[in-house]
Amino acid sequence: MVVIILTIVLGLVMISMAVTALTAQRVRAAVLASGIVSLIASIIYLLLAAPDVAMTEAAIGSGLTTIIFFYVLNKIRRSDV
Amino acid sequence: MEIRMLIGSIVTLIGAIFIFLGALGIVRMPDLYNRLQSGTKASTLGTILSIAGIGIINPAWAGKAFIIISFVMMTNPVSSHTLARGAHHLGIPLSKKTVIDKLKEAEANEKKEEQ
Amino acid sequence: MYKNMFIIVLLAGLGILLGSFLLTHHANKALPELPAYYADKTASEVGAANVVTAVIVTYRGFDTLGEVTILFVAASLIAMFLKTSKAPKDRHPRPSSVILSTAQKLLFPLIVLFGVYVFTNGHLTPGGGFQGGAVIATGFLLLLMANPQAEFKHGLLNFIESISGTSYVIIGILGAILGLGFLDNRFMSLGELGTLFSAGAIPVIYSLIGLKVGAELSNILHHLNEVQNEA
Amino acid sequence: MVEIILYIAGGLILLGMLTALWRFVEGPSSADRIMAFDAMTVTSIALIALIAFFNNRIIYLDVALVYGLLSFTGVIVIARFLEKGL
Repeated sequence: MVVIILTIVLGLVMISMAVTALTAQRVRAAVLASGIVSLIASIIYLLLAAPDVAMTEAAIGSGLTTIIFFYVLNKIRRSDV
Repeated sequence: MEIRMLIGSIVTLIGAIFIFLGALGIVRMPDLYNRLQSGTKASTLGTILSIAGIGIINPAWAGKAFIIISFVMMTNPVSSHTLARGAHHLGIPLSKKTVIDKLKEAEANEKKEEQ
Repeated sequence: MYKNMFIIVLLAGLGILLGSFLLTHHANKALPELPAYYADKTASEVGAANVVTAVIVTYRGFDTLGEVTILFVAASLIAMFLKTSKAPKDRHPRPSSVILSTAQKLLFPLIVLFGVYVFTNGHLTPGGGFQGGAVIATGFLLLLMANPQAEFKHGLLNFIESISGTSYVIIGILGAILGLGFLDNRFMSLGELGTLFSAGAIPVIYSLIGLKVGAELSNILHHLNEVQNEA
Repeated sequence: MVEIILYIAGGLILLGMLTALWRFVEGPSSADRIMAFDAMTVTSIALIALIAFFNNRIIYLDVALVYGLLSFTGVIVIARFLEKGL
């Protein structure tokens, strides 16, 4: 029961963050929102008893992807970044 | 046995309360630098206490819990320091009640010495 | 108008389909045939305590070879595209603070050590080559943060990458010659289940993958760092 | 008794994450959003430790270890991006 409630709350947060990432005005906010989607996805993977996938999501989705996005944003430096 | 588990769970509860208060500070504080203060200090202490409580409940996990605690203690202050410095350089205003700004003075001094 | 109606009808149909599926769905506790085989036979056949690792490295080893190849192609393409652009060399990024450079000196060995732990213990704990490689690359990223004009030894990184990639394929062929098939891990002794030196060639393969992925990602980060312009 | 206390702790931690999320949505500047992201990551370490306790699996703590060691590099990169030091 507790697991179901936790999963529903985290899933709602995840969906709202995904919508934020799609509709955000600035690119930085969108990238950060997708980072939060990754963070919560890794917690949900852990709740579903898949620690290997959770670790991959933590190391690559939440860490390296956000970092590489910001490197590229620094390279372009448009006005709406 | 029972006493040890009770102590561990109470330590975890205190940590959770610290985390919640830190999150409340993130919402309530007036400007970015105060928010960073509560968001980093209280969250770090809360996480440390929570994991220490888990380690007390389960003594076989104490080693790994200690490693996590030391990592969090080493990494989290560095990131918040860098963020505060970057925000100051970006020119995010301080709250009106702030009376002293040492970083601004130091940067002004450096500029004067260069000239 | 018709388009919106179409979308609403489509969504309603999808909702009814999924809802009927959810209402009539009963969780099946028994494992299907293939996962049951993996869960029963992994410990005796492959000798790895972590079933996921056994599936990734041994049962579906060819798939992992393909993933490594994809990463290699991506790294090569990034290097090719970023090398051709003549980036201004005299950029002046803001120097980092004393706290950050001190923390980098303290934390860089720890992060690399943790990455090595992740990929050498891949057959016992969650984790493995890709995760360990990403952790090591994050350590190199910290080095670049503390000193944006740091220079890696490209030759050394390329050497590590190519040597580990080649040895990975050689170990796979050794498995085909000495064992039962390509990437078979049983030509080395299986050892005792749950210890570090067990599961045949799995720790060796995962270490090679970890070194290769770490070197590739570090190379990508360094190339990205080189072409940053001054804002 | 112990489990009830830990359930309350988990609820408080989840509430803390949601409160930090409010600052992420509201945040006037990017630095506020990054700070909320950092606070959520650190909070999730405690949540992962609680999940590991309730499932009684020590190997789940490895994921918390990855977050503890790696979450700060993302924040450092974004901070250096803000101060134009990348």
